[in-house]
Parts: sequence; structure tokens; C-alpha cells
Amino acid sequence: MKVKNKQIFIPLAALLLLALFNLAMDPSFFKISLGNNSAGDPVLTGYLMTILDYGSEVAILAIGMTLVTAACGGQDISVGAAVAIAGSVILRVLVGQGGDGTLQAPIIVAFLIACVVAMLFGAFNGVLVAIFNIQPMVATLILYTAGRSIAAWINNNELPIVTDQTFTYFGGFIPGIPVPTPFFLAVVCVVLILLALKFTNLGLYTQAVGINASSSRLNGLNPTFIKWLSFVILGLCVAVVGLIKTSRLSTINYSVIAKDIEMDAILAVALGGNALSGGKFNIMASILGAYVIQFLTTTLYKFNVSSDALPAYKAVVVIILVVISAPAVKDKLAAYGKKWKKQKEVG
Amino acid sequence: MPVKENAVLEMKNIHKSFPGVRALDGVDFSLCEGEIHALMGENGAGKSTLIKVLTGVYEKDEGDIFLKGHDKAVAIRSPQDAQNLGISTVYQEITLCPNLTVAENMYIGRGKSKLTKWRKMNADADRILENLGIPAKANQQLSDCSIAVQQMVAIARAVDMDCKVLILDEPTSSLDESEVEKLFGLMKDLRARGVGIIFVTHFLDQVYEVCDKITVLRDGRLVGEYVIEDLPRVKLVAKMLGKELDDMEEIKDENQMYKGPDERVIEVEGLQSDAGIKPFDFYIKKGEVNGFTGLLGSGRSECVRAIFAADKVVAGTVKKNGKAVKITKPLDAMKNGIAYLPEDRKRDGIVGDLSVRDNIILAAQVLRGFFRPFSKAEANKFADEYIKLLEIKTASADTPIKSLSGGNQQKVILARWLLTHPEYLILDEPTRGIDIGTKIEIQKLVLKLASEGMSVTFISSETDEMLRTCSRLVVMRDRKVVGELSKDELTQSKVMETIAGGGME
Amino acid sequence: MAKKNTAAGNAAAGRKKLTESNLLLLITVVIFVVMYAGAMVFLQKGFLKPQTFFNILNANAALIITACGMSLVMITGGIDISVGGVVALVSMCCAVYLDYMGGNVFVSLLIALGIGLAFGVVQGYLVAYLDIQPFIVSLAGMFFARGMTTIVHTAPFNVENETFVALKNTRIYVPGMGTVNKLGKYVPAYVEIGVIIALLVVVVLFCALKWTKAGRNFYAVGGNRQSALMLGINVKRTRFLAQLLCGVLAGIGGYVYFLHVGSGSASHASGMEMNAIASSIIGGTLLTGGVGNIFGTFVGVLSLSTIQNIVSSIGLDQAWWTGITVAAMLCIFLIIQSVILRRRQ
Amino acid sequence: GGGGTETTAAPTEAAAAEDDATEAAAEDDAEEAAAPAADGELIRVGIINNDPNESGYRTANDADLKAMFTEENGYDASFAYSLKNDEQITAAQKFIQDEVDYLLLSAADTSGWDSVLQDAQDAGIGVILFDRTIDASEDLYLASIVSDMDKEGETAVNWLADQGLDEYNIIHIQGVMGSAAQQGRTGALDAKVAAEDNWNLVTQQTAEWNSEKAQQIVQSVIDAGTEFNVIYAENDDMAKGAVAALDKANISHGVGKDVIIMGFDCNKWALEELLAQNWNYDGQCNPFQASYIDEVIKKVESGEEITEKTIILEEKGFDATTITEEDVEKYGI
Ligand SMILES: Nc1ncnc2c1ncn2[C@@H]1O[C@H](COP(=O)(O)OP(=O)(O)OP(=O)(O)O)[C@@H](O)[C@H]1O
Ligand SMILES: Nc1ncnc2c1ncn2[C@@H]1O[C@H](COP(=O)(O)OP(=O)(O)OP(=O)(O)O)[C@@H](O)[C@H]1O
Ligand SMILES: [Mg+2]
Ligand SMILES: [Mg+2]
Repeated sequence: MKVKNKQIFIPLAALLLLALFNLAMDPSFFKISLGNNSAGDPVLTGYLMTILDYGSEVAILAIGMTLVTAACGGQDISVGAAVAIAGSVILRVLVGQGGDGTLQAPIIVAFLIACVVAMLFGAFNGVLVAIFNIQPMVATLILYTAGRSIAAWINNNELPIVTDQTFTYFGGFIPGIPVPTPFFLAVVCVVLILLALKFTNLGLYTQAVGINASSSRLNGLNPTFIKWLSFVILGLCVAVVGLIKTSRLSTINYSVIAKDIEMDAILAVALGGNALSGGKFNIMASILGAYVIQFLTTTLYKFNVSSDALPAYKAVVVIILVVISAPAVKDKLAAYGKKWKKQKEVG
Repeated sequence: MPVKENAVLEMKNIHKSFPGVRALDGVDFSLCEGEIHALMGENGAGKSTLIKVLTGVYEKDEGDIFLKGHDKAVAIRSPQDAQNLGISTVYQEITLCPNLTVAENMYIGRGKSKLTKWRKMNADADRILENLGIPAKANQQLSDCSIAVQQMVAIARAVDMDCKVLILDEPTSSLDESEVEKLFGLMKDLRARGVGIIFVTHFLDQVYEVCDKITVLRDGRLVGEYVIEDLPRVKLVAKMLGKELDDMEEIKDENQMYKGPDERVIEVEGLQSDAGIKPFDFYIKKGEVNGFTGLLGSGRSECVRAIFAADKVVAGTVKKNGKAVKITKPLDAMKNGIAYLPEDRKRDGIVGDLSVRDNIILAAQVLRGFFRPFSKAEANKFADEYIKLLEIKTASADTPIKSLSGGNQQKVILARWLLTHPEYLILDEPTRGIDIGTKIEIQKLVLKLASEGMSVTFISSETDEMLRTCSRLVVMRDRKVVGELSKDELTQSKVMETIAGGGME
Repeated sequence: MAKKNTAAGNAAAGRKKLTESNLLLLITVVIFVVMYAGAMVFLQKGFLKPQTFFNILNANAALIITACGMSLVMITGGIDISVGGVVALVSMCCAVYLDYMGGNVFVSLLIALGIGLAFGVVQGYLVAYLDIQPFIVSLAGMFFARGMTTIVHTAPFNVENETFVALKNTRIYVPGMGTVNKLGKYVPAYVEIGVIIALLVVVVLFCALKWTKAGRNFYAVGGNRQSALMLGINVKRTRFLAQLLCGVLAGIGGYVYFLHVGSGSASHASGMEMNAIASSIIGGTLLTGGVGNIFGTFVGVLSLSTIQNIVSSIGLDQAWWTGITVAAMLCIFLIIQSVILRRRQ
Repeated sequence: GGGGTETTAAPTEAAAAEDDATEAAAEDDAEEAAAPAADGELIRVGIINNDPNESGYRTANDADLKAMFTEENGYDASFAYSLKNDEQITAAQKFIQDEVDYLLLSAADTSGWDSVLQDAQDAGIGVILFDRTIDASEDLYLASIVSDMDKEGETAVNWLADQGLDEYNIIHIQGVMGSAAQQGRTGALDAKVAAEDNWNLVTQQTAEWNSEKAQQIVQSVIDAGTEFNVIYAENDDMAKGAVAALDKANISHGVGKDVIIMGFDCNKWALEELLAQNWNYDGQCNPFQASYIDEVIKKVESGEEITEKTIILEEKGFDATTITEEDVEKYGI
């Protein structure tokens, strides 16, 4: 229990730090105003809402990424490409080939098909990792290389646009609810995974396999299956993000959609204090980590940092955060503290 | 400069705490030139910690270390420092690099030369290996060697170093008798050359065979230092445990044997796994304790692993209570009431970063099913119950198991399997690395469980331990079952004879 | 009995003589040779010309160098995904220095080394002495390098410094390897200066890893960090050294890249870190550490770009086939590797 | 194979050039070896392009090239796609070794091409640039068929100036830094902002042709509460992202509304937005270069002089108030 609390403390502290910084620089950062969007529905706007909105994509991916990391001791770098595939599938089912943008199928059907496809690709990664014992980062390099091409292939390189209004709800607002839908979807995913962790042994099994696959096997677990399963779950997360991403603009651009999102997802896991070498994990910490990243991005945008120079600032903050939370640093500080105390006593 | 005369090493007032545990509490220790000094104590007494403090693996909280030839207390911050100061060590868990060759493992991290001269190194290593009769080649990858060979390589490395202090932390736990003899020969040679040797073991016989002095630790505190002649066995044990050990000779009591119907719980025929044992037949009756005996590497572990389907089973049938059952993976075996405590604790047993609690409930939880996790309260109850029952020394049930001492880790794994309430319990070297007191406790426990109707297979490298507990022994040689002993045949000499291949067949 | 045991042990030793590193290297070399020979037989076209092979070298000299650095850290069980960013930053800084600040070529080389060194030192310190996960450290390193590149200068531009251009256009002709082109002109095969540097790096590192104590320490630390510590190896320093070398090699690689393209651009070497990792792995280095071979990495780079060359030579008609085919070949490669490794165990 | 004689599918000018080709070849023996079309063989072209799914523009461009360089038209074409300059250079080297007759190139980066092109020239391979210029000596290529990005920018900025606003508070969303399109379109706006007092840049950020990033950038400006009345996005995709952010915040845009929306490329869907008066302006960027390239090749094959090295495509800008259905059909890509 103690350890867990400690772990979640890191992203929380980071959030607090960022919040304080913004408060000091410009308190209007926290202003949230209720307005109407162009369809006339009430929406909340403000930086905080933007953070909830955009942070949710990474947060959802961080759920699956945490499980994969815990079970396999490695990361999936193909999620961005897989999001492109899922999005492409959704559009393909929704408007068909060469369609005029009107819905050819219910959105839910498109989404479910995307789920299946994304889980299949997750399963493919899972097979490479769990059965062929290829290290995750390398195994997923394959889909990373092929994913965006496959996405383009699915739609025959066309860039279909959905004209239907309801489709924009998933990346925007549902009429009458002023909170961004991506945040809702993230909440749903988080609740689902927390329920799964509470009412099944997913957590225990994943950790056991991640820490010691050999002894897990002798305890009746099937490490292969559990590793594979983590990738399939990640596939599901990918499909949800695919829906959000395509819905935001009602279209897709295969080569840039969800670009580099894998790095943010991995970063979220790490900022959550989870070991990237697998084993014990804390999903909530990862999710908070995701919002920390978005908080940071939004803050930087606010200060009008040029968007292509933004990574440099992000890097500095990330390094500061991980250095502060590194056990070695804590130990050293503690040791200095002791020495200092001693000196004081002596003196 | 050490205070004592002709002491090569002196440790004064050593303190070391881990979160929640005071592992060492003001321990003094001194080692003289040309002596073999046994460091004794229960599991978790702090022996390994003392050694790791000495060799710079852990930073000590307090205390000083003096070495001969140094005026002031020496600062040892890393094993490298220790090595440079002439302290060479064989740690409790084998600490070699599996991806390197045998020769490299013997020479890496030593010497001044900046280059690796492969040919010379391999030749040197081969010579040492041959001298010590270690069945390995210098250019072989270490991970291709058996545990015993790896242990010998670690010893060969330590011994080959030109050292003033040699530390051996339970080096004999995975060696067979002839290898132990060889090791003792070496130790005596080194003693003659004036090397001070610290020797940690739980085998009392070995202590009395080679040691000159004994230092006893209990619960991280120093109990005392004794000359071997002054401390007979019984007294030593009492010092270690802090109480008299009741009757360690005769624990097998005919009257307490299981009296139920005479049925065969598990019966296998022509069983064979891909680990390379010949097909074998085997049965065990309800309430029976039997054992597999044989030399190291004779295939005892492979046999029981095949029964548990820990290795891939390629042929044979298994019957449970007379009915044929299909066991193709460990879960099948568990569902059929079989439990297996593996011999390689670190690799196959513990789940290092998980808490003691999770490690205890793991198997029971898997049996109960994916969708039915134990509640927190239940898990705590089980954990507390077994921590108490087996007297597991841990700061709390939340402590990660990897920070427990070796023996206590073993107890946790045992607790794990007891919690599944198996009908048939397989214990592969359950007492390896376990202190004498606990050893007896475990033996007693095994017999008690058997008397309640559990069938137990007990594998141990110590024949007398087997004789004390088992009512039937299966003898193995060259990965084949070569005989079976029971009743009157259960004597040390008869067993030896059979193992060597003189007797039956 | 004892005798028999020894005999069996020896037999086992004989059978399994290849260490993991060597086995993986063998697989890579065999697959590469088969692949290239296959391309020569079935695709012909340019593959019959030696220059095609030398072009692979020319285009990948920088990748070879950075991949070697990557292999070093991977052997110690780390990873460094900042190398692509460092390459871009080096090119940009050198370009700006040469063109806008009228600098000289020698100093620009020092700048490249300095940047690599700086990244190596900082990342090495964070990884080795503060024990922060290398992936995160180098991810931040990558972000930082990429961001800095655009801060230094946004738009790409060609460098016109004369000495530099002369150096960049220097061709080292390979004797006896030319071909007659369709104009009837004899064109001697050539390599660029970068290739010589790359080959030097490969040879030096190969020897260093094989024959120096420090090199072997890399393997020990990667194999089992705890054990390495107990064996008396200075684990922290070894890890630091690996990360440092990787940074420096990324700096050198950056300069070689810069020599090859002759321009500074924020988009230079994008994705190079992934190519470096993939090459290392194809070459038989394991991400888990302790296993790997620099020569394998060299062959890995060649394999990867041969795959790309084959794909572009097949003349696939749709853009998406490029990505898919490269991925498929990578997949086959990895599966073959995995199956053979499994067979061995 | 079809061969060069079946020229029905080729544009008429090209067919005329073909006739000349036979004569020219007869006259000029030295040229014969290098003119495979003359003896009925296919002309081998290596085409290096950016990934077609980069944008609608690129998709149209790729489709156009594919339709032109077919066997029926006398070509044997190999394609290589990449958004990365170094991969493109590698592909070019490969094509040179494969001894294609022509290398058609749309470079990802303007820089870094001179030595490759030198190689191509040494190997007797004609290089034709399309869509994007590069930073290299003119002697190294036969022709370059490009859009005049500077002019595109100027047209757009002039249009904006004609709107006669009191104050121009502009959100400027740039393409990938360093691409010719970005440089041209940014240059014009920057010059104007520098020159006029009432033109201000609220923010100037690159969204790298990426609509999501554009959305985030605009979102951030909205969150900050800064006033603005123009969004100048350097392509349609980014304009779309910007508009999505406006819609969320209920900021009206289009003809006669609060914010002027400007885009480039003339995607069909973008022109439809114009038609619906949701956007105000879209600058054309003509992706149809294939017929011009074909013409150049035919000319070279027939030994003709290439008179103008740089062919600049005709391009217009569309205003929402004047655009017609026909325009959408005709110019939409
Ligand atoms: N790394 C660690 N972190 C936390 N606690 C530890 C750690 N190492 C040892 N301990 C604790 O210190 C105490 C002493 O352990 P130590 O390993 O020294 O025992 P030991 O005498 O060697 O026992 P054994 O005979 O079982 O090997 C134990 O209670 C153990 O739980
Ligand atoms: N003849 C042999 N040649 C090579 N390796 C052998 C040989 N015999 C045994 N081994 C190896 O020695 C190890 C020990 O074998 P096994 O576990 O069957 O022995 P055991 O009888 O259980 O003895 P223990 O458990 O005391 O080590 C195994 O890894 C096995 O592969
Ligand atoms: Mg110990
Ligand atoms: Mg055994």
C-alpha cells in the first residue's frame, strides 16, 4: 500500500508543480468558461478543458501501455500506426470507398469493427512477443513500419470525410454535456480497467508474469497468454483513440494522425513511476502521467513556444521530474540531510 | 590496524538496517590468518548481510572495518574495492554472468592488464578446471552449465585469486559429496598458506569437519565467538536458536503414521519429458512420504517435474486415484491436487518484486480462478496465518519477497503450496539453504501432513534427512530409475550401495 | 560415473560451442548473403553493379556509426533513442557554424564531437549514476535534440563553405570495381570519406569489445548487472562509458551524415534511432543486454538497407507496399532469428 | 509492350513531338543510343515522390503521375515514396544504378541534392524536378515544373489586403518548415506584416501540415482569449483543424463572419466549404504536372532544346464570394 501511494505521488507532485507555476505566471490559466459551440450546445472551454480533452487520448493509451510494459517488460511503439489503422477502418466502414461522406453504417458498427481490427493487430504483436519471444520494442517495430501504409491501403489512399454531425461528438461534445467527450471516454476506460483490476486477477497475473515468467508458469499461469492478452487490451485502447482522433476532424491523414503518440504514452507510463522493465505497475499513476504531459504541452503552447521547439522544453521538464523522483537522488538527499543534521548537532 | 594479534580482518560494531528490518545490530567479527571461521545463524540472522557489508555491496550504517596492513579503518565501497584489498567472495546466490564463457567468468573484473588474452586465459582456465575436476570447458557459455558446475566455477574463481580473506557463503548447498570433499581440500590448502576463510553453511557436519572457530549470529546480533572444541553440536544449535532443540534424531514415529486405506493417489507409467529422462513408472500412496535419491544430476528433479508437467511431457500416462487424468501443464497438475516446490528458488519459485502476501496466495489464487480474486481481508488472513505457522521472518506481509533471506523465501514458497491444500506435495530440495532448526521443523511438518493423509515426495541431497522422513526411496542413476528401497533397506550404506550401482539391478 | 559425466559434459560443450552472440551473428551474415545474392540473381538491374553496394555504404555510413554506438549501450542493457536527434542537431549546428558564422571545417568537427560528448556525458550520468531508466533519459534527449535543432535554425539549407564542399565531394575510388554506363563511359566505383570513418569505427570497436577488459565488462554488465557488480566490475562507470561512447559516436555519425548530405535540416535523420536499433537487433544484439557483436551490427545495417533497396527495385506500384514489404521482410528476419535461437535452447 | 508508337493516349502536343522524334533521331546518330523510345522500347523513368497520403494535394499528384507514366504511353515507371530526404536520396542512387532514363523528383527537402544529381548527370540520366524546387545548380537538371509558391503567397496576401479590415490579427499556421510551399507562403505574409502597421501576427506556429496540431494551436489561442480575425493556414488540412477549434468555441467564421479563413491546395472539400461560405479563400496549388513532364521528356527524346528550364504552373486563388459550382468541379482535387 505504502509503495503504491508513493508511486502515485510522483505524477501528482508534477501536476501540482505545473499548476503552481501557472498560477504564479498567470492565474487566468485556470479560467473555465461556459459557452456554446457552433451547433449551439453548451460547452466548457479553457485551458483546463483543453488538457482534459487532449490528455485523454494519451491517458487511454497509457492504460494498455502500462499493462504491456508490466507483462512484457517492453513497450509497444506501434500504437501511433495502429491508431491510424483503426481510424482508417472506421472511416472505411462509415463512408465506404469513394462515398460522398454520408453514413453507410452505424457508427457503433464501425467502431466495433475497428476494435476487432485493432485487437487483431495487437494480437499480432502479442504473438511475436509472447510466442516468438521477440523483444516488444523490436516486434512492434514491424507494425510501426507497416501500420501507416496499411492504413492508407485500407482506404485505397483516399482521404474520406464524414459529413455526418453525430460523428463529431466523439472528439468534441455530446449535445447537452459541456465536458469534452474524449474525457468521458477516458473515464469509461479507466473505470473499466479499475473494475477489471478489482474483480479479476488481471493485476496479480500481469505482475507475476512480468516479474518472473518461469515461476508464474509453475504456479499454473500461462505467461504466453497473459503477455498476449496485454497486447490485445492495448489494441482495444488503440481503437478508442482511433475513434476520438478521426472524430476530431471527421477525416484522417494517415501519415500524421497520432504521430509520435507512442512516445507520449510510454512517457506517461514512466512519469507514473512504473518500471519500464516490467513487473509492478500502477495504472492510475500512468494516467496521471498522461495528463501531466498534456498539462505541460498546453502550458508551453500558452507561452507561445514555437511548436517545433516545444520538445526541447518538454525534455527539460521531463528530466527534472524523473531526476527528482529517482530513488538514487532521494537517497543522496536523505544522506545529505542526515549529515547536515549531524553537523548541526555537533555545532 | 586490527587490534587483535594476527587478525587479518576485524569488523567492529557493524550496524545495518533495511526498511523495517534491523539486519545487523552492533556485530563484531574478527578473522585470523590461517583459520577457517564458520559464521552460523538461523535464516535471516544476518550472515549474508554481514558479508555484503564487508565486501561493499551494502553500505553500512555504522561501524568500522580493519584490515591487516592498513593503519586506519578501510573504506570498502564496492566489491571491486574489496577484491583489490584481497578479499575474494563466493556469494550465496550464484553471481556470475550467464552470457559469458566459463573462463571469462573466472577472470573478469580481475587483474591490471587492459587487454583480454583469450588464448592464455582459456588455457589457464582449462588447467584450473581440470585440477579441480570441474566438468566444464573454458570456452563454454556459462548458462550451458548446470547449477553445480556454475557454483564450482564461482569457487574456482574465488580460490584462484591471490587473496588474504576468502568468503564462502553457503557454497556447498548445491554440491555433491565428492565436490564438497574437493572444496574442503582446497580450503585446507589455503589455510595452510595463511589465508583467512569465512565459511557460511547450514550443514553442521561440514562445520565440524573443517572449521577452527565459530561465530554465531542471532537476529542481527552477535551471540559469541567460540573455538570449535568448546562448542559441541547441541550447544551450537542452542546458541543459534536461542533455545534447546528438542530431539532431532528420531522424529519418524511409527504410531503417528497415516492409518487410512491403502490407495494409490498418483500412479504414472512410462512417463517421459523432453528434459531427457528415460521413461519411468512411479506411484505414491495416500499418506506416504517417499523420496527420490541419487547423485547430483541423476535426474531426480526431472522426474518430479515430469509428474507436475513442469517440463513438456512427451509420453506416458498418469492416474489419480485409479482414474486416468490428463496433465499437460502445471495448472492441470494443480487442479489434480499436486503441488510442486521447485529446486531453483530464484528462477522458478519466488516472484521477486511481489509482496510476501501475494507470493503466498499466488498458487491458491490461480486455482480459484481469474474472476474470483481473494478479498484483501482473506489474503491478509492467509498470509498472516502462514507467516506465523512457518515462522517466516519478514518485516511485514507487504515486504517484497526478494528482500527476505534465502531461507525465509523458501518458507514463503512452501506456504504458497500448503495453502492450496494439495493431496500430493512434491518438495524438491525444500531444505536447501535452510537452517538446522527450520529443517527439523520442515521435516516434522512433512510427517505431520502425511499423517493427515497428504502424500509427499521429498527430494534432498542429504541422505540422512531422507532416511529420517521417507518410508520408501526411489533410486536414480544416469536419468533412469534403477531401484527402490523400503523398510529395512533404508540404511545409509544400502542407499549408497544402490546409488553406486552395486546392489540391485 | 564421474568419467562418463565429464565426457557427456565435453560432448555438450562441443555441440554448443557457439555462444549466443556468435550464433546470432552467423544467422545475420547468412541471411544477408542469401538476400543479396538473391537480389543479384532475380532482380539483377543495379544489383549486379558494385556501385550499388558501395552506395549502400555511402548512404549508411552515418547509420553504421550510430548503430555501433547503439549496440554498445544495448550490450550493456541500455538503450539510446536520442541518436537521430543528435545527428540532426550536429548537422544543423555545423551547417550554421560553417555558413553563417564563416567557420572552418576542423572546428566544425570539434563542434560535432562536443555535442555528442555533451549528450553522452549528461545521459550517461543520469543513466549510470542516478539510475534513471535509459529509455526515458534518451527519450528526453531526443526531444531536446530535435527541439534544439529548430531553435538553432528552422529552415534547411545547403552549406556552401568551399573546403567543406570539397571534402563532401571527395570520392575514394575503389580500384578495379567500376562499370561501363549506358553512355559508354567507364565509371569507377567509389566510396565517400564517411565510409572510411565508418569502417574504422567498426574495426576499432570490434577489437575493443573483443580484446579489451573494458569491452568485456560491457558484456558482463549487460548479462547480469548485479553479478557484474559482485564480480568486481565498476558497473556505474561501465554503463556511463557505454552511454558516453554512444553519444560521441552519434556526434561522429552526425558529422558523417552532414558530410553525406551537406546541409542542415530539422528533419534530418528522422527515425534514425529506430533504424539503428533495428540494425543492431538484426545484427544479433539483444535489447535485454549481454549479447551482441559490432560486426553483426555492420551487417545488420547492410541487411536493412538492402531490404529497402530490394523493395524500391521491385518497383511496387502503390506507395503503401513499400512500408508493408519492408515490415514483412523484417518480420521474417526476426522470426527466423527467434526460431533458430529457440532451437538452440 | 505498347511501345512509343501508340500515342493516342498522350496529349496532342506530345504526339506532335513524337513525330519530330523519329526525324530527329534519324538526323542525330549520337543521340540514338540514349533515345530508346525511338526504337520502340519503353522509356524507363524513376519517380521519387513524397508519400501520397501526406495530403490531398499529394494524392492527386501521385494519381496524375500514375495515369501518365504507363506502358500505353511508352513508359516503364518505378516509384519510390518517402517523406524523408535521406531515403529519397538513397532511392535516387538506386535508380541511377538501375540506369533509368529519367529521374523525376519531388524532393522532401530543398537541400542535399547536388551530388546525387551530379551522379545522375554523369550516368546520362535526365533529371526533371516537379512540384518542388531544390537548392542546386540549374545545370544539374533538365527542367523543373513547379508552382510559384511565392506568387501563391502574394496572391493570397493581396486578396487579404483587399478585404480592407481595420486591423489584421492573424493566426498564421505554417507547413513543414523549409519546404518550398511553406517558404513561399510564409514569405509573402511576413513581408506584409512587416510593412503594415495594422497587420499583426497573433501567433505564428508550424503545424507541419498536420490538422490536429493546427487544431491545438488555435485552441491554445482561443483559451488565452486573444483577439484574432484571420486564420492564414498554409494548406487546407491545417485550415480544417483550425476551423474545428473555432467551431468548438463558437467563433463564427466565413464570409461576413468574425474570422476569415484562408487555405491552400484547393481540395474539393475545401472548395465546397468556400461555396458554403464557411471559408473565405483558397489558393490553388496545381498538382497536375505529369503532362508537362511528359512534354519535356518527349522534347528531349526528339533532341529538341529545352527553352525554359523552369515551367511555372498556372494557378489561381478562389474567393468564397465569387466561386462557382463549376470551379469546384474543375479545380477541386
Ligand atoms: N536487500 C534487502 N532489503 C531488505 N531487507 C533485507 C535485504 N537483505 C536482507 N534483508 C533482511 O535482512 C535480514 C538478514 O538477512 P540475511 O540475508 O543476511 O540472512 P542470512 O543470515 O544470510 O540468512 P540465510 O541463512 O537464509 O541466508 C533478513 O531479515 C532479511 O529479510
Ligand atoms: N550427463 C549429463 N550431461 C550434461 N548435463 C547433465 C547430465 N546430467 C545432468 N545434467 C544436468 O545437471 C542438472 C541437474 O540435473 P537434475 O536436476 O536432473 O539432477 P537432480 O538429480 O535433480 O540433482 P540436483 O537436484 O541435486 O541438482 C540438469 O540441469 C541436467 O541437465
Ligand atoms: Mg544468507
Ligand atoms: Mg534436482
